[in-house]
Amino acid sequence: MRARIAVLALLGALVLMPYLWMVAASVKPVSEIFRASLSIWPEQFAAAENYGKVLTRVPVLHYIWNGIVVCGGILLFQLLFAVPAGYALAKLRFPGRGIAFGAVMLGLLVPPHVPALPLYVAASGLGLLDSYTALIAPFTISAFAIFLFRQFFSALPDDLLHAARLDGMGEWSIVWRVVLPNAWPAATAFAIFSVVSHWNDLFWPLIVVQGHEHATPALGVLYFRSEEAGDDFGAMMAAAVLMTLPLVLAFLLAQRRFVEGIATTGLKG
Amino acid sequence: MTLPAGIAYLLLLLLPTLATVLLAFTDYELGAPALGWIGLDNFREMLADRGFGVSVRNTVVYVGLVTPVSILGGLGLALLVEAGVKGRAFFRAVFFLPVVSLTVAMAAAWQYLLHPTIGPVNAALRAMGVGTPFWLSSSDTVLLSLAAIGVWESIGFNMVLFMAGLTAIPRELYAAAEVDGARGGFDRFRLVTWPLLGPTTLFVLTISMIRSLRVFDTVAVLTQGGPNKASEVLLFTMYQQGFTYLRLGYSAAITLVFLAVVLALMWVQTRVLDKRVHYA
Amino acid sequence: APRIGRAQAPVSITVHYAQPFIYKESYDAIAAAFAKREPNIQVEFVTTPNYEEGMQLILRQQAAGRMPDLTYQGFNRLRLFAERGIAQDLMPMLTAEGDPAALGYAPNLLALSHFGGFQAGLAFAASNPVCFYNADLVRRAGGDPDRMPTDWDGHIALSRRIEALGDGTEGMFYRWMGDDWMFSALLFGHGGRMLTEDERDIGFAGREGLESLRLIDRMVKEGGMPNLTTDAAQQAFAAGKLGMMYWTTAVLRGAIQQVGRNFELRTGPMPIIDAEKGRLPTGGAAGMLTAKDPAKREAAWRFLRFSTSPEGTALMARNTGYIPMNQIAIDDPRWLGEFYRDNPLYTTAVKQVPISIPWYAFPGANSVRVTQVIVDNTARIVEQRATPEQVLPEMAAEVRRLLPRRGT
Amino acid sequence: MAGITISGVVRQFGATPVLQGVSLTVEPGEFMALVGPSGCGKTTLMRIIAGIETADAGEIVIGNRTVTRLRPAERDIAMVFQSYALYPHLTVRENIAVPLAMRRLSTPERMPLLGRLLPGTRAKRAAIGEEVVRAAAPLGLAALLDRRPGQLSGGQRQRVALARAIIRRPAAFLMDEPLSNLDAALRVQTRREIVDIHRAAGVATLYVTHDQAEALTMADKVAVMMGGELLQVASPEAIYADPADLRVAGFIGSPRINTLAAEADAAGRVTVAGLPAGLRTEARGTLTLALRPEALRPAPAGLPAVLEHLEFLGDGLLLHARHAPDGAPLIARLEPEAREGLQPGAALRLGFAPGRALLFGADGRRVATRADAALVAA
Amino acid sequence: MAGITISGVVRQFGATPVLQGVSLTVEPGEFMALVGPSGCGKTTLMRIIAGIETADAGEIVIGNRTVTRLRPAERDIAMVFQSYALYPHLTVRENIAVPLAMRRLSTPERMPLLGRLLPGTRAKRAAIGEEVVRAAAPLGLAALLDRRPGQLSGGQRQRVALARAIIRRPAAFLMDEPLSNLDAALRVQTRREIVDIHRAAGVATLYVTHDQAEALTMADKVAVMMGGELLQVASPEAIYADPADLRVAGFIGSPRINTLAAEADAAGRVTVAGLPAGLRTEARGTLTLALRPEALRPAPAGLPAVLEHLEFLGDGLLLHARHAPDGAPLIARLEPEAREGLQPGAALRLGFAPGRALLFGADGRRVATRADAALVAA
Ligand SMILES: Nc1ncnc2c1ncn2[C@@H]1O[C@H](COP(=O)(O)OP(=O)(O)OP(=O)(O)O)[C@@H](O)[C@H]1O
Ligand SMILES: Nc1ncnc2c1ncn2[C@@H]1O[C@H](COP(=O)(O)OP(=O)(O)OP(=O)(O)O)[C@@H](O)[C@H]1O
Ligand SMILES: [Mg+2]
Ligand SMILES: [Mg+2]
Repeated sequence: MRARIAVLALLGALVLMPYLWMVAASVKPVSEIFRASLSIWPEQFAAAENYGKVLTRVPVLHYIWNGIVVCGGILLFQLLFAVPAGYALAKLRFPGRGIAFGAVMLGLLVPPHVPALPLYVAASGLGLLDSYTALIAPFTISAFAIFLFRQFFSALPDDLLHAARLDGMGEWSIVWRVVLPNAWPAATAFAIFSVVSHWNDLFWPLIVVQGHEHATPALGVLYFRSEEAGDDFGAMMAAAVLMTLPLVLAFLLAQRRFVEGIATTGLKG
Repeated sequence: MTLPAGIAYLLLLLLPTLATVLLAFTDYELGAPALGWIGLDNFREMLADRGFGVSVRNTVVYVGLVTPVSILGGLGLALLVEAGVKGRAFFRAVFFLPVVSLTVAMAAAWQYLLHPTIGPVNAALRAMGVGTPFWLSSSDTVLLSLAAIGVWESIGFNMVLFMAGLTAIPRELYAAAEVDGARGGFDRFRLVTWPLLGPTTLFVLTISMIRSLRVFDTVAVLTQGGPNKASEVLLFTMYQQGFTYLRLGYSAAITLVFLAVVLALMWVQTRVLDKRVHYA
Repeated sequence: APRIGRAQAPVSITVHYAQPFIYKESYDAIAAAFAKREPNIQVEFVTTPNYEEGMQLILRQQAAGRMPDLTYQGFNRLRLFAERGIAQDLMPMLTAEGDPAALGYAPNLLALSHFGGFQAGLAFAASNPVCFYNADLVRRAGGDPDRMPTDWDGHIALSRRIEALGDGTEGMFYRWMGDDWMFSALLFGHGGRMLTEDERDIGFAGREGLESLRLIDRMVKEGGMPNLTTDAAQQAFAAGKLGMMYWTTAVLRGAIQQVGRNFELRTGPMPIIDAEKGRLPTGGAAGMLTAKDPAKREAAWRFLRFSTSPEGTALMARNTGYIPMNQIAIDDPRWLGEFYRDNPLYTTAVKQVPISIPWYAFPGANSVRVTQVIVDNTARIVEQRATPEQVLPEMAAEVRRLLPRRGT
Repeated sequence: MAGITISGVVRQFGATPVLQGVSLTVEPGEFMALVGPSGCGKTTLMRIIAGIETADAGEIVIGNRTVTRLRPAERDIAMVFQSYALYPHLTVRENIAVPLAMRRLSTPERMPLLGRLLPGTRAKRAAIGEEVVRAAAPLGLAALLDRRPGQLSGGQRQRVALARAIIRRPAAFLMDEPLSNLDAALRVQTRREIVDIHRAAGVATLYVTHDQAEALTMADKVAVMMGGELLQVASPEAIYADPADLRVAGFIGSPRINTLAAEADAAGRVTVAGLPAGLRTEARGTLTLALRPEALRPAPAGLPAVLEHLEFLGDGLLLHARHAPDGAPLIARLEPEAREGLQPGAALRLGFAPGRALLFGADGRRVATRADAALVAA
Repeated sequence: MAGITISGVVRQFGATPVLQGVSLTVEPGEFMALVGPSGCGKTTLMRIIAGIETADAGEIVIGNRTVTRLRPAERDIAMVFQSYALYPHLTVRENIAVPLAMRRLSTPERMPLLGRLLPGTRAKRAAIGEEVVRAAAPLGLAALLDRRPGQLSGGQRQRVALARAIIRRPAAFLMDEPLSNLDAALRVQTRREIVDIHRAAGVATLYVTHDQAEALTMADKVAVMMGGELLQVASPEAIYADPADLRVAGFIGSPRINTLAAEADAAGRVTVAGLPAGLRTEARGTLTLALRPEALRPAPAGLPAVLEHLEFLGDGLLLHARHAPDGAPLIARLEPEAREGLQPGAALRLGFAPGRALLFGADGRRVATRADAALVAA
């Protein structure tokens, strides 16, 4: 057991290196960030300057709020659409099931860049640019989510669903009352994934967002990036730390859910 | 049941994709006043395009590196973290951190870590008296470096998925395995964990392959496909053709080929493997 | 001061610019000053993180049928907008206000954004390549930071000496990747051209092109130039591990910050190749009018005019470090004299303005692809996988294929 | 009142036929026990009636609705699953309440938070809660209501599954070995519980069990299934005392019925190993004589046998012997007091009353008999 | 030869005590049945012996090794799980082979491909294969060897679990209701199978069952557990005929033993509802008189009762009545022929031999008796 901790600690340190650097850089003056010496601790503490720059130039809280609205909205709709679809693909026989599953696999492969232009034109045509709707709508359907839920739902015992049907549950009730509560770890895993990827997404927000009103956290980090003039590393890392923080907190919370899931669903009853 | 999902899928994914894919048979360019129907010319050009060939090769290499390492690594981490109670929550968070990272910020960190002269990786290598490669700027090592970053990014996510899969295994089976004489962790793993993780593994495999096939961010931020296309991968080529060179028609043609090939691959995979991992 | 009439009705315009991190302060300052003069014109800014996104934004918005009224784009992108009929000819509006030269729009400045046979934009901010050097390293290597060598032979020799200092110290880095800008600096330095005068064939396939590639080859072979990425080079420089770095003056502000007090940073002119015919390319941004509605078009034009007036361009230069793009602002010390006295590192680029010519933009649909071909082929030399003699014809052939076919 | 009628149900798993044209009628209010060897298709039949499994052919009628194509929820059936199928994430209380909540509360009323705010929900929920307690108490679950299934023993889980089924009054009950994991005392008590519920509600019930005592004491009728076919459907007494088929006779009754090779001569006189059995029949040739263990007892005359050992049963004694002529095993069930004087290894004779002997033809079908001359009377 | 000794085992789940200091010894070669009401802790005890669950206190010795801290694999036991715990991905054949493969093959030999190439693996595998067939055949699994557990019926799964346990000769067998899902015929047959294996191997066996016939016929000794405590450990005969505790008497025997409130006067004469019971005792005051159903029969004199109904059992008849003075239920087990002349609703008297009456004190412990004067002899 001691060996386990040692191995984990070693691997953990390796994995954390970029993070360590990021946090260290966020409290260093720019002139100290790139130095041949490998010191983590700054000689001159520039946290106030870097973080101050971020806080004054970028409405951080507003961006984070936008991030919460957008990621929350996306997640909600994704679950709303994907959980029943995943259930149907896993447990129901219906004509066209094979095709539907093929469609999901296809959707999984389509890079987000592909439908972007038509979506952009459509959003623009509907006058939805620079709105929460434009940020949320294109991601409400997630092939990944459907695929994930299908995969995890197939592991549920069929008799459980049969019992539910006999108890008078319709398929919708089964999905929300039986299937989802017993697939908590999978749902949590997905939620983490979804929130993380949309919190960090740059591609689509860059296309539809113009200005501060609806900007997402990742855009806040991008503010300090410049290919031509060289990035303002200190501020950029400070922004990255600030924007990543809510995610880390959210993960720590979700993790508790996750553990609970492990403890209560033995799925043997 | 699937109706709302179906409609959303149609409107938000399928139709726009089809619209884009139709462009594959045109010479459409972003901002160009008109577009012409050119049949299969784009595909012909692709066959002759050195960049496309290199890009396919690089993508295969990248996927071949990242997928197995991140799956085995993720599984290993999941087992290791879940093996004991002590530090479980802590390490779960640690290994998951890279997943929540922002590519732009992390790219900067990696640039520094892998810096040929002032970076700590090479400093360590130097201390060990080993050669110090130009990680991201040499065509020999650039794919390897990107793959390492790819593994770093996805290993935590695979770990979480495997953890979710582990929870679905009935504890009773471990008890049975112990009584049947499974002497150590490895026996238990072979007899119970691995086979019962089958569906999860298939899922993680599919997802990892797709995610690594779709590698884009790190390439775009760190190497721009260079040096001399040594790190050019399919999606980057597609993006570059479509958005940097504005040749949306050609870019769509690449997408189409990409989709066709990968779909065939996935189809075979699920056909063959799905049967073998679900024990009704 | 420019003559600016009063607009009758209040009008609001959308102005796009890229790189908010660099430009935000200057645009905000300009907008504030502008608002005093034109209280009826409301300016709203839209930004993109870089020029490439900026170009895409306009093209996408054009597809969707809604564009900003005014956009500031990278010089080398203007030709594309001109050829696609998105840019508008500004000359009529300019001449309507008087003699352009008298307003500070010198012919060489106007040339920077003259494409497709018309004035596609007005230059706003410009840069040219300079040599950044670490005076401490130069000194330690036995050189004199105040009297740097003026030609490449001298720089390469110095680089070698710096590298000999050991401890992972590198001598020089010529920033050849990203686009063809720095390659054209060598080519123009030899007096060469990218394409022939009539733009029907390659202009770099001859002696000047070969010498340019050989020079890069020598930097690697003799000068010990390492194979770094741009970012890595900049970081190594900031860390005091790189003697000389050749790049745009636009990064100067960032470099000063990154270097801090780590060592003494200096800038110097690019080494001279051909003292007579040698030229340097110009980078930077120009404002381009896209508004269709007459009232908005008029308002957008006024903002563009103000931003490129001596007052506006001086505000820009102060807040960014770019070269001001109004001859009056350059010549009249009233605007920037004090600033350059206090910030001598910024003057190098200004001194190079007389030999600066437009950044060449290739014609046709494949203009951006051509630049990538040049970068990729340069990489072969830097990685020492091919000789300049092998690379040049192949590069020429590849570029030729990408040029628009005759008659089309 | 609804009955269940199954006609011509066929089901194959791959190439294996499991049900080969099963037809069965459970009258309204009838309690039918379904017995048969392990793997004969009982669970499959149940699942087809419930609509969980589809039949390859055949029809199901419940009440006077043909439900063959209906979904399980529309068939109005309650079922106890052999594998319990409890909801792992719900407490015992919630598990039992599900069927009522699903039927009595409207969709908005079932919403987690919103539901509480609707007028009337609270009252309805309280009513359900009371019924849950009423259903759970007699099954000994009162103290376990707030546990999750994972924290219960096997028998406790089974009782929860039972409570969940009996809490409502469906058109038909299907119970698949609902008591197999209960101890004898609890089983008797629960058996009574089920019978009472059945009497009170008069709901047609199909009940799979391996416990013959269960089948015989609880059921109005017993259906014996083997190899995917129904062999006999009759009252418990008839199934036991008057089996129509040798396989039924062999399956019902514990210890197993004794069988001996017999012969009917041209006159129809039955002999066993050459000795007259005191029976006459219409059949001729090779036959099988079957005798329940309780029909045999040591007697001065009868089947010659060698005593092997005695087995104590608490309320009785089993005498294990071998038929001397052909070594066939013979078991007799005796009173505990009969033990004295019986020595393993000793030869003895086992007599029976001819009226209690059953005779089967070569095809296994029952053959009528009448007494000839008593071989030995008990 | 190894025995099992458990001393002072305590186990709580949260605040609920499940085992409260259980001590038990299974002698080498002994077959011990463990019975008790559902949820009393039998499975928990089994799991603690197997090492799957940990005890809060107490010690386990198998053979002469203290195994309290050893892993299950090191304890050398075989177990049949109440929930079967079959490997869903392995065929029946592979499931049964696991315990042998785990012990006989080295880790490299067990590798999927590599293993085949190692010398000797093939021979070892072939030997295991033969043993699997030998263990599976008598359980009726021969035709199912290549199925997966998901394609089996409940009883079939249980038999696979059993085959997996009995395929090797461990130091001890633990079986948790291994036959609960089998039909009567198969159960008798499998019971014999298990007893034979036990005789041949002489391995100490702890066997949980709810079937009293099983406990009484198979076991050398029966342990009765209730509320986390062992009440009595004794031979089947003693448990049945000579229970030390009223709870044991009530638990063992089906139908349940009849109990009547009794009184001992100052002279030690026992009366039931004022009538003398024909017994004397040392105890005084309130007592409980218990009578097995087979000890009661209609007689000219005896307990006054009212006949309620008759229940047909196949090999017997249950007479349900109520004790006239206090309405206590009385059950008598009669021969099937005794039916005639018994009418529900009629008054009758139920007599018993005083020697078969059991007397318990107010604390539930057994009280010695001697015959006084026969109330009524049967
Ligand atoms: N994980 C748990 N948490 C809380 N209580 C538990 C848990 N597991 C078992 N119990 C309780 O412990 C008691 C003993 O359980 P156990 O499974 O040993 O019973 P058993 O005697 O095997 O019963 P059965 O005959 O019904 O299988 C039961 O009352 C059960 O509810
Ligand atoms: N999915 C399946 N694939 C193939 N065969 C199956 C499948 N399910 C059940 N069977 C077979 O069908 C037969 C009938 O199964 P069923 O579960 O109905 O038996 P049962 O009578 O309920 O037995 P038990 O009393 O053991 O529960 C069995 O032989 C079983 O092996
Ligand atoms: Mg069954
Ligand atoms: Mg149990």
